[in-house]
Amino acid sequence: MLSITLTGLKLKNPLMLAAGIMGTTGGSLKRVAESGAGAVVTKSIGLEPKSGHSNPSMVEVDCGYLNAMGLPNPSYKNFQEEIDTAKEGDVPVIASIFGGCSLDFSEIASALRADAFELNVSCPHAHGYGSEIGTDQALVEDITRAVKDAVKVPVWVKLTPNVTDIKSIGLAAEHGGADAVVAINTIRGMAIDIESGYPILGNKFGGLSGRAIKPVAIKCVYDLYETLDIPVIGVGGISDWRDAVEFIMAGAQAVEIGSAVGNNINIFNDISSGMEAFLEEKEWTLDDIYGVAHEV
Amino acid sequence: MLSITLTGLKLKNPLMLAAGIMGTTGGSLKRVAESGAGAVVTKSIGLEPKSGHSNPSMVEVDCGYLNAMGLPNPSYKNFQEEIDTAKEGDVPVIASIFGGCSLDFSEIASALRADAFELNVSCPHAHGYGSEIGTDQALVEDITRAVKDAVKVPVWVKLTPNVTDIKSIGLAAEHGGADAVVAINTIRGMAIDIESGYPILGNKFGGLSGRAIKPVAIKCVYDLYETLDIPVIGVGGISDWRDAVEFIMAGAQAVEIGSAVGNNINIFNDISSGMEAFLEEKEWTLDDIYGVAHEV
Amino acid sequence: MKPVNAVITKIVDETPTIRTFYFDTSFEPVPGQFVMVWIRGVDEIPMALSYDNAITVQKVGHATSALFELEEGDSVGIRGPFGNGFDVKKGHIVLVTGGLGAAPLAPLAEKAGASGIKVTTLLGAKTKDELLFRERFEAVGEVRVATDDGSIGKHGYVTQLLEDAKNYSQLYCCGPEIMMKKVLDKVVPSKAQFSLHRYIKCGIGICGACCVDGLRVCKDGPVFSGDILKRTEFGVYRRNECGERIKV
Amino acid sequence: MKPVNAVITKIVDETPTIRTFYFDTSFEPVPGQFVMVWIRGVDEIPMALSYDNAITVQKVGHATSALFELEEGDSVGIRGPFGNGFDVKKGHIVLVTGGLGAAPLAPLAEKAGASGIKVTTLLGAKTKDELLFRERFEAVGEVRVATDDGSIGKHGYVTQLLEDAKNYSQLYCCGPEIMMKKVLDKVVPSKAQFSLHRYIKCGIGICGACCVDGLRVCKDGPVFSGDILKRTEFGVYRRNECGERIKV
Ligand SMILES: Cc1cc2nc3c(=O)[nH]c(=O)nc-3n(C[C@H](O)[C@H](O)[C@H](O)COP(=O)(O)OP(=O)(O)OC[C@H]3O[C@@H](n4cnc5c(N)ncnc54)[C@H](O)[C@@H]3O)c2cc1C
Ligand SMILES: Cc1cc2nc3c(=O)[nH]c(=O)nc-3n(C[C@H](O)[C@H](O)[C@H](O)COP(=O)(O)OP(=O)(O)OC[C@H]3O[C@@H](n4cnc5c(N)ncnc54)[C@H](O)[C@@H]3O)c2cc1C
Ligand SMILES: Cc1cc2nc3c(=O)[nH]c(=O)nc-3n(C[C@H](O)[C@H](O)[C@H](O)COP(=O)(O)O)c2cc1C
Ligand SMILES: Cc1cc2nc3c(=O)[nH]c(=O)nc-3n(C[C@H](O)[C@H](O)[C@H](O)COP(=O)(O)O)c2cc1C
Ligand code: FES
Ligand code: FES
Repeated sequence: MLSITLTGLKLKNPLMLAAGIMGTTGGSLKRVAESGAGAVVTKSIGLEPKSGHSNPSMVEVDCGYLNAMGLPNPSYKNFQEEIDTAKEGDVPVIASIFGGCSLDFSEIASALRADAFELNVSCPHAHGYGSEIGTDQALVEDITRAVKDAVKVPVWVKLTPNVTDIKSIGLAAEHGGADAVVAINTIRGMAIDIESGYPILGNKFGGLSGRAIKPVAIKCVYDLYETLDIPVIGVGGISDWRDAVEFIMAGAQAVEIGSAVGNNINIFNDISSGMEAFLEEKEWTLDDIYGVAHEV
Repeated sequence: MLSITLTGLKLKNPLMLAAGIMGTTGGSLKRVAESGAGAVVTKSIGLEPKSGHSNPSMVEVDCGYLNAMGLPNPSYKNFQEEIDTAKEGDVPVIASIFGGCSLDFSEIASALRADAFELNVSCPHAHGYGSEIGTDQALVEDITRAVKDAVKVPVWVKLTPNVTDIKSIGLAAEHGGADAVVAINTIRGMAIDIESGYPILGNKFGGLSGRAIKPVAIKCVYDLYETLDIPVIGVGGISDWRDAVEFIMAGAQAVEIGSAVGNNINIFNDISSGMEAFLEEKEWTLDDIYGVAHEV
Repeated sequence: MKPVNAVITKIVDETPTIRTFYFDTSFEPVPGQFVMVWIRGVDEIPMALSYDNAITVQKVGHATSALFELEEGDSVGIRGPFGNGFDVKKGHIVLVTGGLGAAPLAPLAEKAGASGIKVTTLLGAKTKDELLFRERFEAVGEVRVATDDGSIGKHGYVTQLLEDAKNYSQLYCCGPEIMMKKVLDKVVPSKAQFSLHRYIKCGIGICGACCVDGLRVCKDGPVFSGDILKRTEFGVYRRNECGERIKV
Repeated sequence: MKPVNAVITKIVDETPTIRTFYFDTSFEPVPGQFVMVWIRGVDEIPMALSYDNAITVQKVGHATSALFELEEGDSVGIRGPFGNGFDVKKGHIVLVTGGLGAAPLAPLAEKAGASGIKVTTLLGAKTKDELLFRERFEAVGEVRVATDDGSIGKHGYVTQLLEDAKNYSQLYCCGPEIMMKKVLDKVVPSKAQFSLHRYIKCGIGICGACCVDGLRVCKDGPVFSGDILKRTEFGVYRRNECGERIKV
């Protein structure tokens, strides 16, 4: 009862692994697929191998996490075998990719076989990448179009909330031909060790994820749903089935789950069964609740 | 040992009541002053009496609150007596004011006697006010200059985090002659009631405050400290002395406390004594920790 | 806390203008605590808990009217319980109610009665039909009645029934502010508790909309001791939604 | 959890290249758990807890060198303890250590010894001077030694001491991956536990940097049963900081 078709991909449920979470190795993606996810998104993959920022690269804060991984990845040149292993999990594998310009993006996308691409134009702590380009409408449109031209599979664009107006960036993606947008990536944040005065993260600042950011993500999804014709995929702070339902009501056709996987790798199964029980009790379908917050 | 001079105002400690918290009546401001605050900021006051958005206007979420009060206020024409009562609390009283343009702001500021003004160009849920103007550099500079011309006391500008680049807005305030900036106001957010699909707030969306937003506020303060010559006042998610220390280390000369006052009106005394004990143990002064995260 | 979904299980007409709505959820309140009742799409309003799982509502405006249109099986969102509630004292207590004021006082009467405290109730209403919860008060002690129109009991205000105030260990009062102010003027302030009404926005002690001078009705109250109220604007003025002062 | 400020109370030279740093904080670990040690301004690195309140460190690169420059009274930031730790089995257990591998195994030996379990230790190192925690293991049972250079004990690898593997109820192993792989090939996999090293970034099971196929060393491990490892890339390849495969 939870199956959906998302930008042409058939998913047994609308719950996907978010980019950057256990997503660097085929084995870990496969494990998550086998733990009940409807689809899995890989770590964002770039042109060259990258070791990321120095540690500490992640720290728990009140109700969430700050991370500044710095996009560590083995480069697309070493990544097809990981995707192929991930495919053994028998769910769609979406390749998240990043670059500094549209040429980077299309080079990477043309070289990888995946069920869809998610363009990371939203990582808040990688200099020259991520949200440094995802705040610029023209660049986002340009990059989206370049990847659309390069591949035949669906292209999703992942947006940053660190902008004055996320709707305009969503529209740029839509104009560029995106099949869906994904919202949100992490929110710029920082924590300082009061014993020493040091910023805790090796990169000094990073991105906030986890339960703290859910209300912000819900608002972004709600606004994008009102503005765009293409589907919105929600992500940010989902930790139980209620959160997933809330996102779908806000207008997300599907959701991605990140931080909460750390403490519960079985979260996809848990959320599926929770959602099913809820829908059954209410005698609702997934379609009944999709975007319902806009209709009441 | 906690006393400071902030834009010329003498404060017995750097802990102030944030705008909009128990700030509509002179009696409540006086009570907070008597509970140990170094200064109190009033509710944001506008041209005409305003009843605000309909209820629910505030709801608790994971690690914080969403509110969409809608700037209820009795208008500046009815507010001088409240300020005068607040002054009986024997600490500086800062009038927070809002309007739709620089004329509104200067009309209100000229009519009120207060120890300083805080310009609210950052409320995320009042149409035509707040962050709808606070995202525009030219308007912010213009409004700041108008108020500076109208009054002789210090003028602070309160910034919204809902922008691509808070530093540029901070600079606009500085160019307009601001004596300090205050960061941050609440972050746009939303919550949906999954039992019914209704957005919970009467206004549908609102602003996120409380512990959830602290890492975002710390990052804004850190960035503004690096960019501006005028002092930065930190606000967002402070709930104990450790949080206050973290803000000061990030570069806040003083802090404001909002949401956490609800469950502990004695928080100003609690934080003062916590900070004093900490500084004593470390053999540090307030000045030693001010902005130290930039130096390590 | 987010609103809990409370399904209406029973609706009872108490008087021609007052109804009790029972829910499938018990809020385990201290008598005198209140909840914020969200009639979705309309408004959220404060209501005393008249039972562990019920509110008793008078139709006065748009939100209460919308509530009156709900039926069994419908639901509302409820946040709470909020506030402090009454502080129950031993001995012989007296309850002074005016109109809806009986709603928070009836559970207090029952709790006090159950723990062997002697309870006398002075029950006031506009007219006979509008007397609220008379049987609940009678079940635990003596009840004296006053109506504005004299249709039953004393003709006049319930405050006129209060002559022997000093004989009671504690007085509990809820009703229109003018009535409560009259009571306050008649008693030893420290021996009386009053449940106040103010415009409530957040309900959780943050926004300050409900302040009586520095006191937050939603958090420090709604019940205050008379000696605290003596030093405030109580009975003199209240605030409207904008925070403007309005003469009581 | 944010890093806890841990003040160094004592520094002990264990071998010419290995030092133990004692802190003012006890982390109450299960033997085999690790912490993330933040040398401020330098790096944050994983370290097994060799005592409730101590880590034992070999100087190998920039972070460990920075750690070696710290003195008593200096402090580091510590997150943890993380991971699962060893599962202590009854009977007669054998510990197989190579070099630093003794760090997580010494507390296991002490815990097992204290609860009456028979403990035999096969202790390996490059050379005599680098043997770690010999006395701690000797205090609870028999110790057999091997050194690469033959300066003491058997001349050769510690794996060569392991001939009677099936006589033990459980085997616990920590050391270089090649050594552990050799041990795994010699034993009944389900009767052996291995503590793995992988590049650790988050330490809390989210980023996936430490994965051995689908298994997270930081969260599902660092200790894994041999039968689980049999089905993985363990001993074949590991990942560098970028996630590239590197032959072990
Ligand atoms: C602590 C407390 C307990 C209460 N308990 C009860 C009770 O048990 N039974 C009962 O019938 N009534 C109770 N009330 C009063 C009740 O909240 C109002 O009657 C109700 O809000 C009216 O809503 P309305 O939309 O129908 O009226 P409106 O048309 O909005 O206005 C009618 C009156 O209700 C007042 N009102 C409206 N909204 C609020 C609000 N958010 N907070 C306070 N007053 C408001 C207005 O100021 C006005 O005086 C209580 C009030 C408080 C503060
Ligand atoms: C679970 C676990 C427990 C460990 N326990 C101990 C212990 O008790 N005592 C001890 O001396 N060492 C231990 N190590 C190894 C220790 O973490 C490395 O020696 C240390 O990180 C080296 O840091 P460096 O900056 O000095 O070296 P570098 O110059 O950075 O590199 C030297 C080597 O250390 C590795 N390394 C660097 N950073 C990390 C990292 N974040 N995670 C894993 N490996 C890293 C590199 O891959 C390289 O092989 C443990 C490792 C793990 C995974
Ligand atoms: C450790 C970590 C690494 C991440 N790496 C990526 C990444 O490589 N690409 C990307 O688009 N998003 C990345 N994200 C963002 C997540 O995909 C997600 O948008 C965000 O964490 C919010 O979801 P959550 O609250 O469920 O974690 C990462 C998040 C975390 C916590
Ligand atoms: C109920 C409520 C009302 C507020 N009203 C105002 C306001 O009128 N003017 C303003 O500048 N900020 C207002 N704020 C924002 C706070 O001053 C503060 O910037 C924000 O809540 C973050 O601080 P906190 O996390 O400590 O609450 C309000 C916040 C809350 C929760
Ligand atoms: S209603 Fe907000 S403080 Fe009482
Ligand atoms: S280091 Fe991040 S999952 Fe293990």
